[in-house]
Formats: sequence, C-alpha cells, structure tokens
Amino acid sequence: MLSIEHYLFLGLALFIIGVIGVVTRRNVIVVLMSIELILNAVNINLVAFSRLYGDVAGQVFALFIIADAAAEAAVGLGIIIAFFRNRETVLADEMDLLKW
Amino acid sequence: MLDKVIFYFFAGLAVISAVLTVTRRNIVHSAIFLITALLATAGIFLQLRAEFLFIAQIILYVGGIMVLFIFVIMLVNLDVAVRQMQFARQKWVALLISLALAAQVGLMFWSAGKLPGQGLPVSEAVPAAQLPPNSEEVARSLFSSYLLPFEIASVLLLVAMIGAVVMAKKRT
Amino acid sequence: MQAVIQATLDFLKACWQPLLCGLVIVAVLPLIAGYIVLVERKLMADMQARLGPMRVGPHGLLQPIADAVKLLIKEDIIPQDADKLVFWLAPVLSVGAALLSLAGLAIGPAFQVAKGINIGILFVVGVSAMGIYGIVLGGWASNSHYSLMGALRSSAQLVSYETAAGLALVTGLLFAGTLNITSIVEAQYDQGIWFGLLAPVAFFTYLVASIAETNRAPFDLPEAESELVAGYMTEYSGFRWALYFLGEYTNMIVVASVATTLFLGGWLRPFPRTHWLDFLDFLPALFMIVVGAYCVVRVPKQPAKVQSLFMLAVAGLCFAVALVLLAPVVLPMFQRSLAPVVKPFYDGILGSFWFLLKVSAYIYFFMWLRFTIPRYRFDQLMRLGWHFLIPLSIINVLVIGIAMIVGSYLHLAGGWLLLTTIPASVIALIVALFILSIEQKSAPPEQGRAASDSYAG
Amino acid sequence: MARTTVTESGEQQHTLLGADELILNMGPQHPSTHGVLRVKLKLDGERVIGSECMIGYLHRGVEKIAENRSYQQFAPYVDRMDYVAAVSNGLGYCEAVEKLLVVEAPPRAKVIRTILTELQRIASHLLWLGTHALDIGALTPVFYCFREREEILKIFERYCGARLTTHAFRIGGLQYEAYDTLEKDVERFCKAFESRIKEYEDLLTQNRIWVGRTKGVGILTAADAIALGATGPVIRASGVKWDIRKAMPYAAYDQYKFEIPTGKTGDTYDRYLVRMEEMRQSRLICLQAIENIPSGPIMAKVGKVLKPPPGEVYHSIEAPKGELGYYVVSDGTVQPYRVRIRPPSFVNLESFDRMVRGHLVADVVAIIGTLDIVLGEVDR
Repeated sequence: MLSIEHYLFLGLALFIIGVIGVVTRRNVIVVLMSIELILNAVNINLVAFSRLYGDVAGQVFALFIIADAAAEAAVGLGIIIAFFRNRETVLADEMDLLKW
Repeated sequence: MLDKVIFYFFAGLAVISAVLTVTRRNIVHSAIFLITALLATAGIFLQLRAEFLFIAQIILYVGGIMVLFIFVIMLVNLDVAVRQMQFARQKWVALLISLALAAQVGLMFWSAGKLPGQGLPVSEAVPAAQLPPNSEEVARSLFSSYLLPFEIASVLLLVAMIGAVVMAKKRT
Repeated sequence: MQAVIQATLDFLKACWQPLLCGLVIVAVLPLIAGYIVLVERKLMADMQARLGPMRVGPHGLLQPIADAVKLLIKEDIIPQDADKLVFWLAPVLSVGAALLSLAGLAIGPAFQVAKGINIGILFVVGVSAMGIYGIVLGGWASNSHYSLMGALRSSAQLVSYETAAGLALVTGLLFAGTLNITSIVEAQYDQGIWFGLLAPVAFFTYLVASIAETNRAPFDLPEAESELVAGYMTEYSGFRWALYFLGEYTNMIVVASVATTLFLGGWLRPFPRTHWLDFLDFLPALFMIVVGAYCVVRVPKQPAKVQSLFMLAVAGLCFAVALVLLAPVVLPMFQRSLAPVVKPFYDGILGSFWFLLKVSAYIYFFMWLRFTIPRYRFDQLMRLGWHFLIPLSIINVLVIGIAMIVGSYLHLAGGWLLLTTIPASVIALIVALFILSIEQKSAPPEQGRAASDSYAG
Repeated sequence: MARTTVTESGEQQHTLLGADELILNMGPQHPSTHGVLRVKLKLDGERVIGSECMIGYLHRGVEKIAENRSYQQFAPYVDRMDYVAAVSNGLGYCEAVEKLLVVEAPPRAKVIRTILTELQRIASHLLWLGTHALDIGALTPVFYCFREREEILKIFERYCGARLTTHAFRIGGLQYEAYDTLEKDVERFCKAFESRIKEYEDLLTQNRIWVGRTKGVGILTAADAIALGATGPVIRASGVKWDIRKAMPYAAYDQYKFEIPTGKTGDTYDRYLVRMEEMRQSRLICLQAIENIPSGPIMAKVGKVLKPPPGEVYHSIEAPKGELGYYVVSDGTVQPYRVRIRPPSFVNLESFDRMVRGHLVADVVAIIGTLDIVLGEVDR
C-alpha cells in the first residue's frame, strides 16, 4: 500500500534537488527553474495530504501555489530580460550592484 | 499494485529529471527536463485522484510557465552562456544545506518511527470510488470557503502582469 | 512475480477497450491525415482551375500512400550542428501530444477512448497545447535562423491565441456547466439548441483562435513558406517531417472536434428536439443513395469496361450501406419491440455521421480560408490577438454570464435564451470594436516601433 | 542560436534586447527571392535594420557575348535576360540597331510589334501579380494569372513558334507575317480579360489582409525614386508620371490613346494598383491596335549582312519592369564593338535597401515581390 510517507519522501527529494539548484547554479534562469521544482515538491505534499484526509482544501492551495509560481516566473523573467538588456549576462554572481 | 507501479514510475521520472534539470549545462536541456519533472508530478497528482490539479499543472505549468521560460531562454544569448562556468563555488554550502534538510526530515520520520509503507495509507480514509467529482469539488471549495484567497491571488497575478510588462518594457 | 502478472491481467481486463481504441487511432490516423491532405489538394485544385493529383490511382486516390512511402524511404538528414537529442525528440512530441489529446474526444455516444473523464474537454485542450514544444524545440534544435524564427513566432502566437481560445471555451462551458464531454453534448440536447448559436461570438473567437493554434493560413506564420522557407520545419526531412505533418493535421481534427463538441452540438443533429426535423435522421442513408445513383448515372460515360464495372461496384456498395443505415431508422416504425435492440446502432452510426460531418465542415472552412486570403504579418497577428480577440472574449464571458443570470430570472430556457444572449453578444462585439478603434486612434500602427514590440506580447 | 556581431564602421545599432543583430541570409535558394537573389539582412528580432543585395548568381556575360556575335546573332540572347518579357527585350534591341543602321521598320511591322509587346506586358504583369500574391500568402491568384498568361503564350506560339524566349522580331521589322486569326485571338483575349482583372481585384484589392500587408510597406518617395533612378511602375507609383511610351514614343505608341497610371504614396499597395491599371491600359492599346493594322511589307530593306556605320546609339523602351535601354557602339564591322544594357530590374533593385529598413522579415518578401525583378536581367 502507498503510504503518505512515500509522497513525503518524493517531495523531500524534489525539494532538496531544487535547493541544490538554487544554491549552486550561476544562471538565473536555472535558479528560477529550481524554484519551480521546490514549489512542486510542496504541491506534492499538499495534494497527498488532501487525498489522505479526503479534503479538497489541499488541492485548492496547490492551485494557489501554481498561480503564485506563474506570477513569480513572469516577474522573474521580466527582471532577467531587463537585466540582460543592460548587462548582457544572466549570471547571478554578476548581479552585484543594487543599481545600474 | 497498479497504483504502486504508477507511483514509482512517476516518482522515479520526477527525481531523475529534477536531478538532470539542475545539472545540465545547456539551459534548454535543463528546461526540457524540468518539463518532464513537472509532467511526472502531474502524473502523481492523477494517481492521487486530483484530476483538476493534474490538468491545471499541465495547462498552467507545462503549457504556460515553461513556454515563457523557453521563450526567454531563446531570446537571451545562449551561445555565450553555455561556455561560461555554470556552477558557483557554493557546492559545499549546498551540500550542507541539503544535508541539514534531510537530517531534519529524517529526524522527524525517526521520531515518528514510520518508514514509507508503514504509515497511513493515502487511499484508506476515502476509497477512490467514493471521491466526489474532483473539478466540481475544487470549484465549490475555491468559490465558497476560499473566495478571498482566490481574489487575492487574482490581484497578485494582476500585479505580477503589470510588473512584468514594466520590467520588460524597452526604456526609451 | 505472480502479483505482477495478476496486476497486468487486471490492468488489461479493466482497460482493454481504451487500449484497443488507442491502437486503432494510432494505426488509422496517419491514413486519415493523408486523405485529408488529398482532399485539401483536390479542393485547392478545384478552386484554382486545375485538377490536382491525378496520376496515382484513379483521380489520384492512392496519392497519400505514395507520398507516405516516399517520405518513409527518404534520407533522414540531421544537420551537423543540430542538437541531436532534441532534434529527434521534437517531432515525436508534436505528434504525441496531438494523438494523446484524441483520447479525450467522443466521436459519438458509443465511441470514446477514455469514457467519463471528469476534466473532459480541459484534458483535450491542455494536452494538445503541449504540441507547441514540438515546434519550439524543433526550431531551436535545428540551429538555423529560419527555424528559430519560426519557433519564436510560434510560441508567441500560441501563447497569445490560447488565451482567446480558452476564454471562448469558458463561455461555452458556462452553458454546459460541466467539463465532461458526454455531459456537454447532453446539455445541448437538453437545451435543444447548439451552444454555438447561443454564443455566436464565442464560437467565432474559438474559430479564429483555433486557426491560429493549428498554424493554418492566414495565421501560418511559423511555417510561412514564402518568408521563413518552412519555419520550424526547415531542416527536417523524410519521416520526421512527416511526423510534424501528421501532428499538424491531427491537431486540426482535434480543434475541429472540440469546436464541434462544445459549439456545434457534438453528435446531435441540428435542433435535436425539434420533431418536425426528424427526417434529418434519414440523411446519411439518403446521402449514400444519391452517391450510388450518381455512380450508376456515370456508368455509361466510362471509357473502359473495367471502369464501368468499378463504378457499378461502388454504386452497389453505396446502396448496401444505405440499406444498413436505413434499417435501424425504418424497422422500429413497424416493429416497436425492435427499438431498444437497434438503438445503440442507431446512436453509433447516426451520431458519428453527424459528428464527422461537422468536423469535416469545420476543416473545410479552414481549407477554404487558406486558399482564399493572404497571410497576416506578425505584428498584425499580434494586434488582432491582443487588441481584438482577447478583449472580445473577456467581455463576452462577462456579458454572456450576465445574460444567463437574467435568463434564469426570466425563466428562459432552450431557444428562448437567445433573447438574452444575442443582445449580449452584440454588446460584446460593439465594445470590443470600440476598444479596437480607441487603440488605433491613440497609437496609429507605426511601422518600426509596433513591429519591434510584437514579441513582447 | 548564433548571433554574429557586425563590426561595420564601428556603428553600434541599438537592438530590442540590447543583444547583437542577427544576420539572416535570404537566398540565393529561398522560395521568394524570385530566382537567385541573395539578400543579407541585418535583423533586430524580426525588424530589418540593414540589408545588402548580393547578385551575380545568374551572370552569363550577355554584354560580352554581344561583342563576339553579329548583330542578328545576338538578338536571341537578349530574350534570355528578362525571360518573362522576352518580346519587349527583343523590341528594344531591334529598335536600337535599327537606329544605328538608320532604317525604320515598316508601319505594319510597328503595329504588330506594339500588339505583341503590350501582350507581353500583360503576361509579365500577370506573372508578377501571381508570384507577388503568393509571396504575401494568397495561394490562388497565381493559378488564375497563369490561366490568362497561357492564352497570351498561345498567341505567341502561334505567331512565332516559341512561348518563352520568343525571338519574335528581326532587325528591320518582322520575320513572320501575322497569322490569319491573330487579330481575332487578340480581340477574344482582350474581351475576356476585362472580367478576369476584376476577378483578381475581387480577391485582393479590398481584402483587409492584403491592404494591411501592402499599404505603408516599402514606401519610396518621388524624390528618392528619381535619385535612385527607379523607372517603370516603381517610379510611377511614387507619383512621377514617367513613361517612355509617352516621353519618347517608339514603335507605334504615338498612334494610340492610353493613360499613365500613377500612385500617390509609393508604397507596395500603390505599385499593385499601378500595375493592375497598366494591364487595363495595355488591353486598351491592344484593342486599338487590332482595329487597324496597316497592310504592306513587314521588313525594311536591310541587307543580309548588317554593317552599321561607326557610331553609337542609346535607345530605350518601356519594358514591363521599367526603362530598358540598349547602348550599342559600332566600329563599322559586322559585330558590335560594345553593347551595354540598362536593365530596369537591376536599377530598381537599388531602391530595395531604402524600402526595407524598419520593416519586418515578412515585408522583405513583399518588397522583393513588388519590385518585380527578374534575376536573369539583374545579373545578365
């Protein structure tokens, strides 16, 4: 039988992979993608618990998280485009000025 | 049994593609593997009988957000980016953080004394056949109990949209 | 081991029907797509004062098979600097998404691969939208400027028009109150009128957006042959190219089926509850009889005896089919007790006849447009999408919603709902045109600037 | 995606994303560069910020060949320049050599030349219309245009046996007498053609997409057009009333009444309208010409061996694409000393860069189409 821990471990694995991506990659686009992974890991947990208790609230919040991810991606990519236009780079460690 | 096979298939797919996402040098490959990971997650949702979330994941994440990602990847200069060093020198920090995270969660499991397969079976409380129609249920919940968060989310999206347009607009 | 075999057997027992349907679709669809191409070429030839393919088989009837064989045995060229994996993956994605989305469709009450999916029409739309990756990644992987520009155009275009299409679907779903395909069609039976008539603006929006989504003329910019050579397909040849082609035509079938299901009453005949139109049930049989009669008339004009015999055989076949079609309609008239026995046949055959007729009409409209009008430019395409279609569909959702509430207060149902929805549609159209005119007045379409921002949409 | 930096006189172009420009090679093998034109486009996204035409892929040294052929022998070669308007090419060459020889073709020959040349103008414009519409994405007009062009080619075939590279005229007049039903054929064609033009216009002129794609695209002002030496429909669409048929009448054009259509803004739509109207005018000229074909000889008295007196002559005619000029220098021998040809397509192509700047890639094909170039003539 599949227990809730199965899903928790899957979520944990995805979360950790996402964190590693955020911390180690230099490319901001990949960092953003890793954040999407983290959000997904959270979604898995929410939906798994929603199934466990037969309550749809978890799924509703997963929906909110997806909406949030969309907003984050749009703004993040907007910033990346603006940054790329000015500095011609998408590397995180070259974003070292507060103003340019 | 079938449930288990489906779960392990999608879980394995998700983890492998997630690993490839953060390790590929080529950003487009990264994005492709992220799409695979997201699709696998959608499969997990389906296996959890969250049909609406499954299709929301596909339409919004795979059909919307990732297209945006790929679009931006193609707009910004890729050739140069591939040749540059891809990983920061924070490997040890990353290892430390992930170890700490894993330890924390492991501690939790240890203190609960449960391993996967021993805990609460997800489909026991409500058998699959007795679940109400999923999209109707989600809609009812979304538009009654969670109406305010829903409105807040829509305001958030509006703000994000305006923000993205302002960011990406060419300054003249 | 035992458990695995048992599980497999259980799985097969539970799912043999959808699996079989899926196999049939995958096996037959390339043939259907090939013949759609033949029909398209013949229609185009007819509109252009020429004959079209005539050499392979009588009137070119075997042309699709010849084409398929040619494409299969062609050399498979992969450009040297292409990203091989992605180059290989992209056409598969394109055709895979299109084929997968067919699984959610219902051709008649009897024919559906996956029955009773709760998310029904969303599944079809969502999965078919994934086909964009085939285009974008294929264009990127080819490592060619033309391909890349095709890919960029395509992603911008699909993202823009999917919004309009989605909102148009929402308008239709307002009437249906469900996502399940079967229930949507049943809702139209209950109303006694197609949703396309109740919400003409939504149907129009979906029509335009679906042309753009399938990359058909006049929105075929991603593969505009006179500008980008072949757009994202420039570097593809042979079988991979054929896969793209298959994906494209399958997508046409998918959008036509979605429109048919939601706006044109699915497998219902026109005005399904108006009983004096019951004679329409005879239409398929009549159609076959007319075709058979035409063949008989043509027999004396055939130049060779073999051809006369062939024509006679075709005529006989038509008459036989007509008899089969007539039987379930006529028999219950004499023998009431037979009605429940022939009912499924009747539903299946008549249902799929109407469904396929509507799908064909929809696709025919696509082709007709393609032969008639020139291609949009990219900034014009974007302006049409963002300044007209999207405002129109947003306003339409709003006013149709209001119209439905007003209708429910007035206890209107069925055709009477037209009293509120038609004025609402007119209002939506007027407001959208007003917005468009303000837009044009405030920012006259200046060449360079408007063009450079077109991707930003 | 390979973006190449263009280091051209240190000029830094500001692009949309701040990235480098994209260099797109259009042609020489491209569906809508009408043969083997190669255009190097500098793009910012899809916007053209610079262009360069590269020609010569069809160079056959026509002018050099002339120096090793006798005057008559060279005549078929000019057919191969603008191969969709061979009759006009031949007319220009024959008249130039006639001027050099100081002979004049007899009136009957002149009228028949006029008829055939005007038919050729219609045929050339039809081909332009079809391919131009095809470039912009309308698939059907090209077949309608070819249907009518076929009629014209049939007339040519009956007259001289060839359809494309006709070599219809000879220096001094015509080799062949008009066949019996020439007038009737031309009349039948012209009668039918009126409604056919309407058919094309129904498909295109009022079409919103067509207007959107052509109006305001590739504007060439009158001053620019004159400065760049543009001729033919291109300059007329810019509002300059310049037509060699009126300005320096040749053949029998001084006998007929016709209008010179002009445009206002000089955009692609105006050029379209001008050419459509030109087809109508050509039809009227043909109708006037067949009314009264004078009888008499068809060949002036020229010897079997042509030895023009030493000297030079420049003669130009209004070819379908613009002013087609022949500059022939004779040193008194049987072979020309030098033949220099002023091809309208080549000169009109000069305005290409001026027209495409700031437009999108889709407009580039529209502009190539509207210039109506034939690479055989550009490269010679």
